[in-house]
Amino acid sequence: MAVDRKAMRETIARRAEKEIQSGDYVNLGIGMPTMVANYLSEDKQVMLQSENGLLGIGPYPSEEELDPDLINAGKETVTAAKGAAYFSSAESFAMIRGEHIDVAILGGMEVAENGDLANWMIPGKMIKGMGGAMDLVHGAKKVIIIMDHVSRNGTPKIVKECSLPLTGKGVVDRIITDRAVLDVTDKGLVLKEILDGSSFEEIQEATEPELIKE
Amino acid sequence: MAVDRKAMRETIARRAEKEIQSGDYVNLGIGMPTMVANYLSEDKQVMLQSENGLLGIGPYPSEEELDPDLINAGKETVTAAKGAAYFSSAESFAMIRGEHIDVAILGGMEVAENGDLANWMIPGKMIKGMGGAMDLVHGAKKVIIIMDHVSRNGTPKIVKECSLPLTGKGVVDRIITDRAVLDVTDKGLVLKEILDGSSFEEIQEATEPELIKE
Amino acid sequence: MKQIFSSPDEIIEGIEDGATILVGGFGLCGIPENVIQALVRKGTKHLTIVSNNCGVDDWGLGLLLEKKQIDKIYASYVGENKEFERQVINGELEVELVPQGTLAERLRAGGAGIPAFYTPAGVGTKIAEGKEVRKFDGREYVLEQAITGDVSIVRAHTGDTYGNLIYRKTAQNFNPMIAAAGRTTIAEVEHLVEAGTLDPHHIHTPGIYVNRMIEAEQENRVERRTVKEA
Amino acid sequence: MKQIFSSPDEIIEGIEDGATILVGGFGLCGIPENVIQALVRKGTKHLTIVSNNCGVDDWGLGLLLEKKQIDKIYASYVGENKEFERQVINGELEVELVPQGTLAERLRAGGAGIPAFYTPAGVGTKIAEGKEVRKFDGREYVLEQAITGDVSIVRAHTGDTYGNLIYRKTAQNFNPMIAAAGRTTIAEVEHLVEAGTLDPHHIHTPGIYVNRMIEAEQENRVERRTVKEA
Repeated sequence: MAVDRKAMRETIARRAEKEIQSGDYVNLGIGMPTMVANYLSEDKQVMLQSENGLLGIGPYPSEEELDPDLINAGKETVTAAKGAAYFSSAESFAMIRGEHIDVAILGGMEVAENGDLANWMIPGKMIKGMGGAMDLVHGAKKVIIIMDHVSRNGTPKIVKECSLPLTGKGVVDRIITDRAVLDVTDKGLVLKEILDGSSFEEIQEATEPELIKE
Repeated sequence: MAVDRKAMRETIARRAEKEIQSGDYVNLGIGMPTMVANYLSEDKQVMLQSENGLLGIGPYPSEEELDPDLINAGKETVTAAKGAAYFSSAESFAMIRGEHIDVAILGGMEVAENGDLANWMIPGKMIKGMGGAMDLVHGAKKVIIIMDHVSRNGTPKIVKECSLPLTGKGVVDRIITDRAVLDVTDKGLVLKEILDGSSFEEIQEATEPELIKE
Repeated sequence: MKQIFSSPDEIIEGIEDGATILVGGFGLCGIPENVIQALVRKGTKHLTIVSNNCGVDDWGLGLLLEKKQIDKIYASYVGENKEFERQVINGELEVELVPQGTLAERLRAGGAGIPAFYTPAGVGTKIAEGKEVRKFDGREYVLEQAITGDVSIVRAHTGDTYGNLIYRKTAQNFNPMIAAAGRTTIAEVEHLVEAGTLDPHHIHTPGIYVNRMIEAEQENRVERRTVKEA
Repeated sequence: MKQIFSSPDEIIEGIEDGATILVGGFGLCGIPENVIQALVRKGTKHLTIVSNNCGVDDWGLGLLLEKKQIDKIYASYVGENKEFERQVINGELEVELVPQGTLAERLRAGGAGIPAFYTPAGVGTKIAEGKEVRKFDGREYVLEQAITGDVSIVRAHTGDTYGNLIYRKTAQNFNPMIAAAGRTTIAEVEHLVEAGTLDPHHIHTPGIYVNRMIEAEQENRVERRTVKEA
């Protein structure tokens, strides 16, 4: 059975959108997290931050609006939303590090049951750099990781201990996958929601650490 | 003989003005140092910095120009010069601490032969605070202290060791008094100029540490 | 949208006795005068105040002093105020003097999630006593820690309904750092406008730092009136 | 008045082989493209470059890479560039990856006379290896040091003859911190105007940080052209 990856990503993005409250300041990571913006309810007043120096990311521009001086942290051309502000990258990370961002939604390679996150390098593969991820995971009030529940070869990405180099230690609050929503707590990983109709046991099967029933 | 204090201050301010080159960024302390601006040659292009957050202090305002939102570090109403910029006090002291100010001209209570400066408190008297002085003495590329050569009761203010609490250790480059110009060097205090027609010996008499002839 | 208040007495709701309050302004320039007066009216006590100065005897933070609402103050210069002197001498008021650049940077650090930094200011003086001094590249620096507050009160010239602030001339001073360093930030603005009307290039304090806003008329007192000779 | 140049080849005079150069921009946005090209033409070698990214294969700092003029680079993300990868694998290029916020803050510290500061970013990761880790209020932070350079090269939208700079939209990015962190700062501006014509409230980089200026037309390439579906 071919997995419909596009549908999986949409499931994750739609579920992640629910983490955002009206009035929140939100940073969406590069890649799948950027998609969450497409599903943002119009009832919510949300300001998206871009770590290069913009508070208030708007939609992608039309051909006429396209401006090389206006990009997001993924280097995509964007527009500025109503009430936006431009500033330097130092101010941008002051904002992040100073815990002014309510929610950061980032991608993940591995998350450990204690909240450790690995999402920036695979030894042996070319290092591209961590960008702003190491700052974001310590700065945002709530750090949500969205990723596939298991890797392409079926091994768990939610693990007892990360095997990949860490982005941050004990930084993840919540994990949203195509199959489930899990919270990192002092007692361990709590399975909050099942998104694909599986049983608790089936989710446990695909997850390395022992899960706690909500 | 009554000392003409006004003339003394003018002598000092006029001599201090010569320390400023065209193109310099200059911070003038509160009190007598502020007077130096009155003697600035029009041939020099100089930007005066005010540590509350202004680069480019202009002259005092007319009655019509007077603006409560535009003051200098001494809290006097001022104007902004051509090409001025406003910024926060954090930016202002980044500019100072980061050694971007060419010359700071400050008042002094005592200067020691090693360049120690005391100019902010007298034990037993009410403490008013150091304001920006402790930042300025470490930040400016050249720190010039202007003061009377001796105290009102005739004791030297240029001393072997400061008796008053320090503003900064080894921070003074040059001292300009009503009587002389002295440089702090690795070898000791060098008498560079005599301003009042005294002999070397007469200046030495009024100065605690041993002076070196230029 | 931010919480917009019309009464300074309501905007200070929740500020408890014993709170640490960071207050913008330099001398009497750019101070949130209406919110300060609301605190005076309410009589909130045992305050710790962080502000570059402490007003004058009959204006600004001097009004809080007069009613003995302040237990401790962090400032760089407090020489404008007779009541201040009296309370310090009588041991009614504790004062911690901080070099002005260090105060600005400690507040910036507080808002920016930097717990501590090194600075040359104060090395070899009373200010460095009891603090770590460390050499970098052969030069000595003192370790200074961030300052944060329960509440920040700032004053801006223009604010929009998303909390974006623009300061006017040197009334900017400590306000931007203080806006970022408080857990709750109250902005008193001279002009409140709709979000979307300000140029995003001109904003000094992005709205993310601001929680509550009030539009209020300013008396804008001048501390040292100096004019050129006619 | 600042030194105003008309030729990018002349404005880079004095930049020696082995220099440390700080370069503004984020991706290809807000990069001083004409001054970079002058360095390529001159062939200055053994450079240490500090910049958030390293251009793409045929533009920006990628042009310096192509001619093997860079020995070492400090950056937060370098994934856009095949030649970069090749040189790192062959040991021709040394790279030090710095978290983006830490890079921005280390550069700010460099310009602001702060030799070092503590940050949470990187604690418990490779980035903190060999660095001091210290607790403040029960939380761990890593000590990071300031970055300064022999030369800074920035790009602004408008500059005046006193060196005041205004950036446009997100082309601001790392430029203000880099302008302050170099011993000599070169500003490439799209529009040069007379001093006195800019509003003092709108200036992002006060002229004190700038030494040399040039007005130059920008190609302004787009790295990731994304438009909404019609």
